[in-house]
Amino acid sequence: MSTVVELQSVHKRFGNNHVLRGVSFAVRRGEVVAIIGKSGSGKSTALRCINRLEQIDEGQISVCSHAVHADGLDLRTLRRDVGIVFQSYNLFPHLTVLQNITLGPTAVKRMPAAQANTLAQDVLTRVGLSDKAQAYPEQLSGGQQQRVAIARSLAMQPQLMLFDEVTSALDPELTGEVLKVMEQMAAEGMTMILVTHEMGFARRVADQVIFMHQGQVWEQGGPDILDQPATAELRQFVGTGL
Amino acid sequence: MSTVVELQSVHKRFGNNHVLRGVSFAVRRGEVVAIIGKSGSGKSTALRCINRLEQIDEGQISVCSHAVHADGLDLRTLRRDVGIVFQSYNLFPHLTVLQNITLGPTAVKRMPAAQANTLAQDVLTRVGLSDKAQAYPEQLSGGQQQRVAIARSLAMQPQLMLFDEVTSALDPELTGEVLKVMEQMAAEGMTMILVTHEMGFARRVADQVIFMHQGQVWEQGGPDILDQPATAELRQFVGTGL
Amino acid sequence: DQLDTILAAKKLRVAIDLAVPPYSMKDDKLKLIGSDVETAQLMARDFGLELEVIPTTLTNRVPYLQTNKADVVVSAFSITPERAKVIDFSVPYAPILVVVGAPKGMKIDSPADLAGKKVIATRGTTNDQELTKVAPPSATITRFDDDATSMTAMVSGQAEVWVTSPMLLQVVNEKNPARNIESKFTLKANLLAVGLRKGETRLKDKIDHWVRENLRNGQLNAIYRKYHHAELPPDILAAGR
Amino acid sequence: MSHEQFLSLLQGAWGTLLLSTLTLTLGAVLGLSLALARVSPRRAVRRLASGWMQLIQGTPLLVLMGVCFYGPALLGVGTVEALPAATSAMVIYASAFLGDIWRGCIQAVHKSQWEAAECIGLTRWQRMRMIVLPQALRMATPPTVGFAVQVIKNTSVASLVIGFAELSYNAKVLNNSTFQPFLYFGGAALLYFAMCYPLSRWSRVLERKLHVHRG
Amino acid sequence: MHYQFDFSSVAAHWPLLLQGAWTTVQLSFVATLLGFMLGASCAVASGSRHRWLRALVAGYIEVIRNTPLLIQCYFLIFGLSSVGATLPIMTGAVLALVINIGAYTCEIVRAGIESIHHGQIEAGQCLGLSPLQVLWHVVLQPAVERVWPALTGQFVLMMLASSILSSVGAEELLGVANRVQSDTFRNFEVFLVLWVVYLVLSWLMRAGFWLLGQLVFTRRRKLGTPL
Ligand SMILES: Nc1ncnc2c1ncn2[C@@H]1O[C@H](COP(=O)(O)OP(=O)(O)OP(=O)(O)O)[C@@H](O)[C@H]1O
Ligand SMILES: Nc1ncnc2c1ncn2[C@@H]1O[C@H](COP(=O)(O)OP(=O)(O)OP(=O)(O)O)[C@@H](O)[C@H]1O
Ligand SMILES: [Mg+2]
Ligand SMILES: [Mg+2]
Repeated sequence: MSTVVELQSVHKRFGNNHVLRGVSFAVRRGEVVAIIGKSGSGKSTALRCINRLEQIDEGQISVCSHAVHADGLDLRTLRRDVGIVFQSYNLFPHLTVLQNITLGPTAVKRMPAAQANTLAQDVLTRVGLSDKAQAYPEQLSGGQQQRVAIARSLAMQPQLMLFDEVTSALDPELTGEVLKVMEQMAAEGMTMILVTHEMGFARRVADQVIFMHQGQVWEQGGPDILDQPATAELRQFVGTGL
Repeated sequence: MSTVVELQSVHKRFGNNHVLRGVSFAVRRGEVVAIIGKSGSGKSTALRCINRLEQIDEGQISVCSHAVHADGLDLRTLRRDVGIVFQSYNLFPHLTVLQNITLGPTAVKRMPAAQANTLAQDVLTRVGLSDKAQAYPEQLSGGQQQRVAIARSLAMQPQLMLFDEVTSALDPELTGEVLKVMEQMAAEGMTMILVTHEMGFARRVADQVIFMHQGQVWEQGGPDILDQPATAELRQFVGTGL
Repeated sequence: DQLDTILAAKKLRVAIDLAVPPYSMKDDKLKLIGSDVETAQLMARDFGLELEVIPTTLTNRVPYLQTNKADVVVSAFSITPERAKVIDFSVPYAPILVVVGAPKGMKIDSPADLAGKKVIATRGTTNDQELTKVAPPSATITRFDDDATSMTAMVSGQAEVWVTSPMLLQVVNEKNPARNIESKFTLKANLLAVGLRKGETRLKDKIDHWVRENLRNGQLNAIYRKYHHAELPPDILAAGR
Repeated sequence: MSHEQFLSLLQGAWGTLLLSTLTLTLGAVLGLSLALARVSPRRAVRRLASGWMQLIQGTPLLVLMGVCFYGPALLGVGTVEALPAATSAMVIYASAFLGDIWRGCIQAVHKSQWEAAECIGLTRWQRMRMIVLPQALRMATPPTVGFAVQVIKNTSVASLVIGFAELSYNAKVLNNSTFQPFLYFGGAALLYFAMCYPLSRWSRVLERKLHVHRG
Repeated sequence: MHYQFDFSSVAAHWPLLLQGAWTTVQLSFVATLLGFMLGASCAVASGSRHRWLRALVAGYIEVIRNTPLLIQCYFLIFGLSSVGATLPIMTGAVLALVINIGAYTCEIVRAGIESIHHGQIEAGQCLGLSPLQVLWHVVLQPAVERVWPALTGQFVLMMLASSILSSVGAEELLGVANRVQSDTFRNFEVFLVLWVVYLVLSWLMRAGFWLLGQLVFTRRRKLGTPL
């Protein structure tokens, strides 16, 4: 399997706050990677650096053979290849579900409207929301909104999907809905990096678990590291849940 | 033990939305009752009816021998006996922690300022925040704000405390702080009704668990109903968590 | 009765627009001067009253009388039949000419020649009314709230024809000699009078008497000569006899 | 511009300031009452207040000036001087707008704050006074200061109808006697700017502070 | 004193008043259209990376917001013609209104833009939208929808304030009314008529803005909730 994402000793500072302190890891095609760690350990920042929502200070990142932090990078082609879903959904509130999903294909890929609509219906069906195409985001529950956000990313047919705590704003039942969609995507072979607090889910779907601590990859390995942590920090982190 | 709260086939509609469909239960002095259920099942509404933040359409509620929904009710004496804490804290942002707490005793009970301050220090100590009296809410973490909200209710020396998902805006670590305070209150004999998603906590402190579903009390009993659900709905609800 | 009120108050309230040169204006030291101002001063002095100048605007002269904000109006107030329906006028004390001014090269001898021209006038004055009556439809009339703005429009070249008094045409030439404005023809000769509320016959009689007296003794003529560099015409003086 | 003429402009500016100050203080009192009436529990009071505000907001200030200046005499109540007439027109105008601004701020205080205050047993008036108004006030400062700028500029309308001697009026009188519009109106513009700009600036600084507060 | 109201002579002038009202409507319409475009462009420019552009917009806004409209008209109409660029009065009047309302629109639209959560912009970027596409689809449309009520209020104020333009020669509603006053000396009657006409105009304008809003903002029409 080829490498889709590679971070090499990435450093990132916000002013004096040294948030990423030499982060390196690699993700192969079709792999599902779960990033876990305490609040403030730099998980989101790492994710955001991967599709260049943040600039890095040192190190290198390559994604689908784009040198992400090179000067000449064409940001738009990078973003066609990388989809990202946020905790707060970030759906466009003034557009219907359908318009949210077709916006990318029509405006970026210049897809004809009819084709984009078919595509949108297709991804909506995949996330189990084919009947909500004409609804507006505020008419949907949190779980449904999150699934639309996933559908919106999927419609761009990315090679890599990033998920940043996509379920932490949801109650257990809605969380279940969203996790099911993600599990199915994983089964279909999508390459995924997910920041998550759902240890159970990480155990079940992740091929690789990365535990971040103080801006570093502190421990890394198969999901079994959650059950046999090598470091005291991971042991404590896994222990805090109820 | 005497009955502190009693609901008798309470109905509540928001327009066409029939939210409570004949809810009845009773709470005795010193008891801790946990209400659980899916989003939208009417948990918050039930709680809000108990201290008359909402009017009911049918049925009866009595709290500490007040007929809550009688016309002649003196709302202010009811509210002296009932404290409520919300998910979103709802501290007054323009007042210090101390002022937030003394406002009720001085303005409602006409307590002299010095006495109110002593009382405030006292309740702040109980929630473990005696050093934060002069801080403003925005200077505190979520868990600290939630504990101040509890202290604010305690300072009114209520006979009954209502908690509406007081920990769901908090991360696991902060949740722990708040639950500890609530556990201690339960141990001291406070009558409490709590809407919660924390099954572990419900198991540990609740004397009675009420499972609401579609505006009705669907199942009710000791905490053991969580482990041996009698209905399919509760089984499914308990099963969705990871 | 207005006269009794005035005498009791020992004060004559005269409404004047403070900026209609040369009838009323402020000098460099901000002293109020002008032919109407001196007329009002003379009248108050002769009546043995203190003069209180009530500043007004041209469009507000009639309402000021109607709502009793002033006792009389002495402010370039021409007698017209329309006005005479709602207020009373004294005997006229001075004339005012409405002339059409335009650059030297332009051929304008009659209202018909205004066709297709940009003509301006000050809104609410008799100039405006006369112009509106006679102007051919193809003339574009632009109206401004006061003479100063009309003047600015003339000086800055916004318009080429101005219907106004001869004095103001001179001022345009002083400001901008290149425009070379001259008076083309007289549209109307109006009579200026003191305006007062309808039905105050005793006050009107007293003022009429005062105007006749001062036309006869030459005081009003002196004031007119000082500001307009001309003598009062015979028809006005005839009223004094 | 002679010394006296410059002084006359300054005097006009003083008139403008005087009228603005009167307008804002009296308008604030009336505006607050209107704002409170707009959130009253009584439907009739709310309707009345909102009808009144819409009426005023749909009327040019010029017309209000006319009504206040001539109205009393027409009704046979007696004449009013220029300053009281101008002040009352400006106060009516300002109170409608301030009332609207403040109603918005009162309603922007989150409903949960009302509820929390209700739950500790405060009376309606205590809730308004101790919880809602202090928070609304903080939000209201920037738009209120911003509106003060409008008031200062709009006092110029007072001279158009009433002949109240404020800055534009004095500039116009000077110009009408001397015919040097750019000199006098330019001077007036500078004076207006000198009065308004600090307020605009201040309002903006306040606004920024508020956003920082909200996080 | 008791004044006898008599509207007959004012009524006789109704074609003139109607024509004045029509001029006011036209003035306001053109100024609204152009002023909105100018204001929105300035709002976008004020978020530009170029320092000089931001400074230019800031200067424009401060000068316009802190001086009276009348003086602005004066300088624009007579100032320009003094240096030889003579505009027709009505063109100058419209231009003055546009420049004036543009500054206020800019402030309002900018507030709308600032109210758009940064996450929205990031989401647009992450879809691969170009900066212009993000601006149009993700920022401007919801921003304008959100500040639509404020814009409505501001444009109605502008329509009312356009009465000032009669002083610089525009023959709009107030100017015509002043002429009717000096023809009939029925000042109070004219004032009352004027009041009613302005009320009707501002009501019509609000209705127009509401309708346009319903037409353009589909979400609002369907859900009826503010964004
Ligand atoms: N835009 C920013 N400007 C300044 N500091 C930032 C910014 N974004 C993040 N930080 C800081 O970087 C650190 C790491 O933040 P990050 O969001 O990556 O943590 P996280 O692991 O995702 O935490 P959480 O679980 O709370 O989301 C924190 O200390 C945070 O305060
Ligand atoms: N003020 C209101 N107006 C109209 N409908 C309301 C109102 N408050 C609640 N509802 C409706 O009543 C139903 C029950 O709401 P409630 O908040 O009691 O549920 P809940 O069990 O507390 O859910 P959650 O776990 O999401 O807080 C929901 O369908 C909700 O939409
Ligand atoms: Mg994060
Ligand atoms: Mg709830």
